Amino acid sequence: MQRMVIQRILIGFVTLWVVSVLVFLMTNALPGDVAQIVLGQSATPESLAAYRAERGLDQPLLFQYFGWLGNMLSGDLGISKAGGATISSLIGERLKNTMVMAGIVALISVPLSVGLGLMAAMYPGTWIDKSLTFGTLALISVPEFFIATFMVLIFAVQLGWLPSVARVSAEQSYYDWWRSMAMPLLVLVIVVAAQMIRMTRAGILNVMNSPYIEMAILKGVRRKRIILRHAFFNTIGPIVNVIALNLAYLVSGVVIVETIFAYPGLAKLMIDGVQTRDLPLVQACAMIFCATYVVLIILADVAAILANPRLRNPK
Amino acid sequence: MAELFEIDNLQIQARKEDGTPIPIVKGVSFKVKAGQVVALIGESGSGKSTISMATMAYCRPGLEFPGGEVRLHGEDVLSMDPQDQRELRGNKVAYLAQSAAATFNPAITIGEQVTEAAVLHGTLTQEEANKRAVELYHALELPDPERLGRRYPHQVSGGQLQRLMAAMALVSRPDLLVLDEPTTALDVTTQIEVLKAFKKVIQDEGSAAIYVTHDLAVVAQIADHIVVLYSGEVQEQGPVEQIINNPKHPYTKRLMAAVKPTPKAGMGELLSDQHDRDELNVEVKNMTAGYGGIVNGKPVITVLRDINVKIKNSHVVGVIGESGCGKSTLARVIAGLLPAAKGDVFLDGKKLERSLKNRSQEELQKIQFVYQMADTALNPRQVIGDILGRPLEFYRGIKGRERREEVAKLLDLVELPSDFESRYPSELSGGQKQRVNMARALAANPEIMLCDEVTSALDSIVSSNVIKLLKKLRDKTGVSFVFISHDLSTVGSFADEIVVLYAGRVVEQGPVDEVLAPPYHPYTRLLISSVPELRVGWLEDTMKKREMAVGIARGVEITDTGCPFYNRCPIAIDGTCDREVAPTREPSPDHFISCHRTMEEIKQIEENPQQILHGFEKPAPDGAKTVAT
Amino acid sequence: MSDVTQGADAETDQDMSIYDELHDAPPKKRLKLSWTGKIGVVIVIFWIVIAVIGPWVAPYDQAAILDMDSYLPPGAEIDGGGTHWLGSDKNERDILSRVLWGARMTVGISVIATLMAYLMGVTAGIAAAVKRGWTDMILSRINDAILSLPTIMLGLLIVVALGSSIPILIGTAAIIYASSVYRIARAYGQEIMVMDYVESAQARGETIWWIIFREVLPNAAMPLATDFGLRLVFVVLFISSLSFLGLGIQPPNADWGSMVRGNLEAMQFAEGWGILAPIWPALAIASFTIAINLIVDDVSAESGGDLAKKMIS
Amino acid sequence: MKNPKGDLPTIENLSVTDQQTIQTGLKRGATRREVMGWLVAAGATIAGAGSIVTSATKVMAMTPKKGGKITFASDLHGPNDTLDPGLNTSTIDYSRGRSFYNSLCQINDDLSTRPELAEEYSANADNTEWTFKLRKGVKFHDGSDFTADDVLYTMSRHYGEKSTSTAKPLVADVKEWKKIDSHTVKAILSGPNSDLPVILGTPQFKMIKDGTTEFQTANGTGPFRMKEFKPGVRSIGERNTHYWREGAHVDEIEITAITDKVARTSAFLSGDIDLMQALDPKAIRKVESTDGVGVWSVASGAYFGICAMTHTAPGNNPDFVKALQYIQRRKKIVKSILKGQGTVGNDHPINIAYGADHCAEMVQKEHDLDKAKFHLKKSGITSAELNVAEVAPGITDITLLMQREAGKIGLDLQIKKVPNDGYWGAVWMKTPLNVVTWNMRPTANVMINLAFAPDAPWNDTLWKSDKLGKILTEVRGVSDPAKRHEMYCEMQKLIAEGTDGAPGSGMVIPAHRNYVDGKSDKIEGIGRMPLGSLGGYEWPEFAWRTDV
Repeated sequence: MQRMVIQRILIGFVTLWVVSVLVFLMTNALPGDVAQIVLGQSATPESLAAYRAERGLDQPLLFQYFGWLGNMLSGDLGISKAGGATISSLIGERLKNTMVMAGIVALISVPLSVGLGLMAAMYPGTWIDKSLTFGTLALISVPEFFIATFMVLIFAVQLGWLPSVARVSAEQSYYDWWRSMAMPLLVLVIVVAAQMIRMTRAGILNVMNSPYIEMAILKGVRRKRIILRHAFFNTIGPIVNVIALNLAYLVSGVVIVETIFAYPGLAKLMIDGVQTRDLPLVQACAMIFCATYVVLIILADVAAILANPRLRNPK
Repeated sequence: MAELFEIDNLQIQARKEDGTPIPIVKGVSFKVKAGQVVALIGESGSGKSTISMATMAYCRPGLEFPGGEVRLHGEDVLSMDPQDQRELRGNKVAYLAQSAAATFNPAITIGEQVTEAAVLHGTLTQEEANKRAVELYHALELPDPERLGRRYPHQVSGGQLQRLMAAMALVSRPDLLVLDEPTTALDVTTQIEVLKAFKKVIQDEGSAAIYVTHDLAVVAQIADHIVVLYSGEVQEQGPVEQIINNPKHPYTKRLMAAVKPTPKAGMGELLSDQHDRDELNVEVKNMTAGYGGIVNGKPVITVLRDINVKIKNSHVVGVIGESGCGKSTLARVIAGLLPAAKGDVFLDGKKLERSLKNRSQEELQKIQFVYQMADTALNPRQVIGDILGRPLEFYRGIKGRERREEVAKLLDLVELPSDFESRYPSELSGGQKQRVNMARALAANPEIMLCDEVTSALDSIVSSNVIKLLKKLRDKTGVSFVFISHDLSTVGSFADEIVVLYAGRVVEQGPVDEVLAPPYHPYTRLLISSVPELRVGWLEDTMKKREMAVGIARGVEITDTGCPFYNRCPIAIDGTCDREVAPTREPSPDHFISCHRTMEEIKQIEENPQQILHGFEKPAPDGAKTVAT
Repeated sequence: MSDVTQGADAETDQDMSIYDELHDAPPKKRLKLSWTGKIGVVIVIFWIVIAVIGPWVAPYDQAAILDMDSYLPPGAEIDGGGTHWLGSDKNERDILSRVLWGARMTVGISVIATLMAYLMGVTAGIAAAVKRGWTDMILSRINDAILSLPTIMLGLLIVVALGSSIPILIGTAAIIYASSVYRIARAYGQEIMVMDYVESAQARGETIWWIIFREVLPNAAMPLATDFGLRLVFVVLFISSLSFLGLGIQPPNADWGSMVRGNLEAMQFAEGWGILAPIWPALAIASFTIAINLIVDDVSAESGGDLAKKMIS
Repeated sequence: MKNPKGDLPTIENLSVTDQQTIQTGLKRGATRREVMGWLVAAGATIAGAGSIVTSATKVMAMTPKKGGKITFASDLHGPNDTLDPGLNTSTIDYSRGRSFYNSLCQINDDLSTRPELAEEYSANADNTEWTFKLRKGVKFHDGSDFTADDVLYTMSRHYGEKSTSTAKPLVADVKEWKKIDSHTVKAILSGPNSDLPVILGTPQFKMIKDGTTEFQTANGTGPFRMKEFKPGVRSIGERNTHYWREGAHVDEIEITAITDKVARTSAFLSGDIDLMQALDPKAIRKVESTDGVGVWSVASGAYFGICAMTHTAPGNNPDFVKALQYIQRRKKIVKSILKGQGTVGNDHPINIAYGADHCAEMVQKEHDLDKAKFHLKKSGITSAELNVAEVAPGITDITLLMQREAGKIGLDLQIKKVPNDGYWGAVWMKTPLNVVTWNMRPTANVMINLAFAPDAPWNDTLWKSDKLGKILTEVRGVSDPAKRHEMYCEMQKLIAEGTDGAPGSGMVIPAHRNYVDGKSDKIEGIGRMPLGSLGGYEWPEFAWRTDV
């Protein structure tokens, strides 16, 4: 098992490297460069040249890349080509924000969706199951910016219960903080849970046609126990994997929610980075996303191993 | 008073797409008295398993009970409300499924699964249940009963799981025990061990039982009353002696005919002498093979050690041994599916490349492999026509109409109607699939066919048919066969030579009549006496034999030094057998036995078995006790 | 059956011939749709038909700017005569017409993109499973890299780099989703590769292509088809989220995603039932994707599939 | 220039009706320019009109209250937000800069200037030398005094190779900045420029401390001290208690951005923010019908343009350009795309917002498909591709409308929508047909100089008209209003139509847009300076809350 985990970690590093190359190549393929984007319409050839010199953009690409790689390895994320602020300072707080949001959403949605998924599996065909299946289906079937905006218009503009933007700051009171976070959290929980509920249900129902389930029935075990004890334990692997992927999404993919609720998170920063052609910034974000993904997947694998006696304690 | 259990005109049916019913069980009735073991016997598809589940008012999805009653203590369980039915299952009526490996939940400890039913139904507290489980482990002669409960299913052997199933069924002292083909999937030696255990506990517990199987010989050992089923109808039923000794119904006779005879010299009809062309077809020279890459000349996991086998043209070589002894591996090495680590394979005197990637197409064509499981060997997405047509096209470039004709010929050769050409494997029965499986090999018109356990997954009747077919093919085509099986009598019935493998080594090999006649290698002896005979009380008798006692009690241990059979051998010489590799003796030409005992010694022992030394006294190999010889 | 007259029990053989080997195989199962599944099929077919004939049944051109006021409520009269059955959008265009035209864009693009994703993903995945070793290693790492990055980021990078045009969008979506297809295809490939019939094909000396296309693929087809449906849904949503960043289908072409995005403001600005402007395309998307899912649910229920286990991504 | 003082008519001595028109006009958000337009039309002099309006505004003004916090949301921000005035390019930085820094001169709503850090400034006779007397006792946030050195340092950053300043060309004609004494600075110009003070009022010329190179914090003289600054997130300023004049009214000012239009509007409607930049014209109805919030609309010279590059096909064909000009449904654009928040354009940049320099007598081009067809036929062009990015709200809609009209005259105009980011670098001034938007510039001269002068780096269409260049430099020296007006008129004609022989600039300018922003009713004191959002980003110092 250790061997397996270590192997995964090594593979993870390879993946990280591939990502860095990939992102580097892509960002360089983008039209226009930092200077042009930042100076925008009012850029003059001179000012562009000066800007590039100032930010070291006039050096050859490979040079830039390896420079970046070197710093990266020595833990230095470098300087934003756009703003000139250190990237760590740009990322620092946003990383925290992102993690906080992802964390809370996970804490709510994971138990919720696994619970509901199990419930749906427990009473298949009943109205609970039907409504859950259809509800989740409906939710994953509309663009999330639609859901988000819709809720803003209802809860913020029409009813005025909640603030429409998540402007969080240190001096806020807990109450205010929760109020301003309420809506983005809600939207994300909905979006993420829908997926996980479906997967949990599917996973459970898949093992339901295996002989040991029939055996349990023939032993007179209650359906509830069959699901929770016999089926669930054999489904943990895939379910955990789904959860991991959804968490990865929460860290890296929530740009729409962050934009709509003006929540200062990583995903939006990354998009800004791309739009300002801020190579080091994009690279840094990409690395973080990739790392999160890798770590989560490894955790998922470990969890799957632990849940599976065959792997946990071989003969 | 009412019978303990009674099935009265039970009917079970499935439905077609359009809803028209397909009857599966057509009005079956029989009784089970307290403490009685009733056997349901019939081939697969006869509805016996379906009936066995009906005893718990359960039927697989898609089936339904249109009529009839299933009465326990005079009360119809079919009409009970689900709640009560649930209370019944695993409590009053307990079920043992065919494949324990599949029916044990891999994620839950054995202990919990065994005790679950009793605890859930509130018949026992967890503690009591655990105690009782341990008692049962003892009764079932399971190793290390105290700690067994804490282990997981994958950590114990197949035979043990099968017995654990019994424990699981018995833990809540059911009134009725339902055993669904509990020994079919097992090796002969394991089968006996399990049978013995079952019989014992059933007697001790005094609970009634329904024993479902297709093998009369097994039934004879355990049942009091037999119900013969064919396609959902009772053909004949009666006390075991009556059915065994004078079967009335032709179908019962047929079942009798399918029972395997005790392997003995001259059992098979040797056709080799008819077309005796003695040139070698395939030869395997001191070959060693295994898995997990090769480390300094030998594989990480060595499965076969310097094997030598000669296969003459249009001869049949039977390879037998318990599962895990490497008999399949041998075939795979010949076929090139598994490159040997050492040694070589010769085809018509020409040395073959070890890996099939490097073998010429014509070499591939000459050696054909027939897989054990027709289900996995036939591509479910191809119709029979294509499955058989492809080799024709690939090797012999036969296309179009000609191809269809060839396919028809092949189907005819394996006694299948030619309209099967357009069917998918899933639409065929097990036996039919196996025939197609062989037809595909024939399509290549090979020189040699390697048949890996082709009958072991089949019913006695079906498999006896398949054997007949094989004999016929051998005569018609003159193809040579390597026939791999764990069942000595099947092999004995039509092999020319026999190779007995044990733990990856050849312990005995030679012409069939030599091998099946004294002097035996102790292991061959064990195999021979493990084949159930169709007579009541056989089980008890064999178990009295001491070599059985030892042979059954212990399992295979793969050893690097000494004779691998040492730990199960009743006549082993401590200090010698466990240390030195056994010498190969040649009692008669081409007949080899590798044993430390001289042929004379073995002959003596055969004459009066009581001379067998330390049958039981013999401790586990470690505490070696020197014995005068 | 047997007409052999030799063998130990010849005579029994003859009079037994009435007792044929019983057919123990389960009755062949055909895919049977539940009523929800049937509804799904109907809706999907409907949209596909619209995708083909949309432009001809649409009352107006997708780009036709018909009058002076945006976000007219459903049923509003057009100055030049005629009616906005679903109201008008921000550019005073007829929403009904644009939804009908949009079907071609949305359905068409997502279907083509998904097909391409499958072409790439399946070939690579199966190849990796069959070839193993370095091929597998390299393909898998690149694949991991793509998977580990948020789809929206990749989409942004590619589309911005190459400019947003329909072919580019299709290509982008295809590449991104090929990576998840690859995972599944590879998983199934590995599973099927160990099957005896594949081995026997290898033993026969078949080429790798025969093994991929004749032995492995047909068996992975059913579960992959199921996944295809879901993938299609993801692609639709992906493209609409690209249009959130203004990189989706470009005007005047109508596509449901960008229609939702473009008219989102109506829920805020518009008066009366004009606020429904973004709802119509949203409904179109939902109906299409839900319909597909309904079918998928049935199919995967049928193929019993360990699909869910592999369909992680 | 200093405001001409003297005995002038004020609002009191106007007819009641006029008063009402003016005042309601002002309330409705008409600009001084519009109102002055009417007055000028009514025969008043520019100066006179100016003072009338000023007095009118005074009448309406209320006395500010102190305290409270204002939250402002712009439409764009990102990691490239900066506190370096010299690098300011995005509008959020202009507002930020205005709250932390000061300029030498401050631009009035009528584009005249008043003293800020320079308490007095004057030019020599031919406008070739400007002298600035700096205010004494002004302190930077770090406590140090504001002196001539700071001015020289600040200005030095707009010169030379290394300068990344985008405002460089604006002050290119200043040869030298001379320190006379600790509080006097002189600018020596290469040619006459009467507009220097106005230019110095623009955001890039905010005064920073001598020697500042790090801009992680803002050390200015402005009404607010920087409390927090997170690029792409927000900045918070607290009132500078030692400000050199009356200073900020609110205690705290938060400047952030909500990039998503709908989200920003929602936040504004639900009162989460007090001021919002860039209100979508479509939202006006909604905003006006919502209690507590209002529209703040300032007419300006900012314009949308479709650029047909003159050095290549199809733009090098004057008839093609004319065709494009004639298919513009200018009134519809203003009415239904801008929802009335704009003015029709006449294919040149100088609209009424530039006051006297606007050529009112020039004929207004109308939507005329026959003429368009004629010119298109003449040009022989049947299809073209127009690159569009939503660089200003509504521009895509305008091009879509244009596409429809083009269809009617048999021109197949494909619209290629490209992303905003990278547009200025990759598309603008590169592809044959593209779009542009210009904010209003402080003077007509600067505007034309930036975008149309033959040597202008940002000449949208690479149009070279030496004639225009000549007039442009000449006019700087001219002080006679009539002559000056005539010269500007000629330039405007050149740009729009060209003269016989010499083609026009290739620009199609269908409309000028107002700055339309959102303002909570609780906020007062927002100016009307037309150079940018919310009164040319001047609001931070003057806005105040009514509810404290």
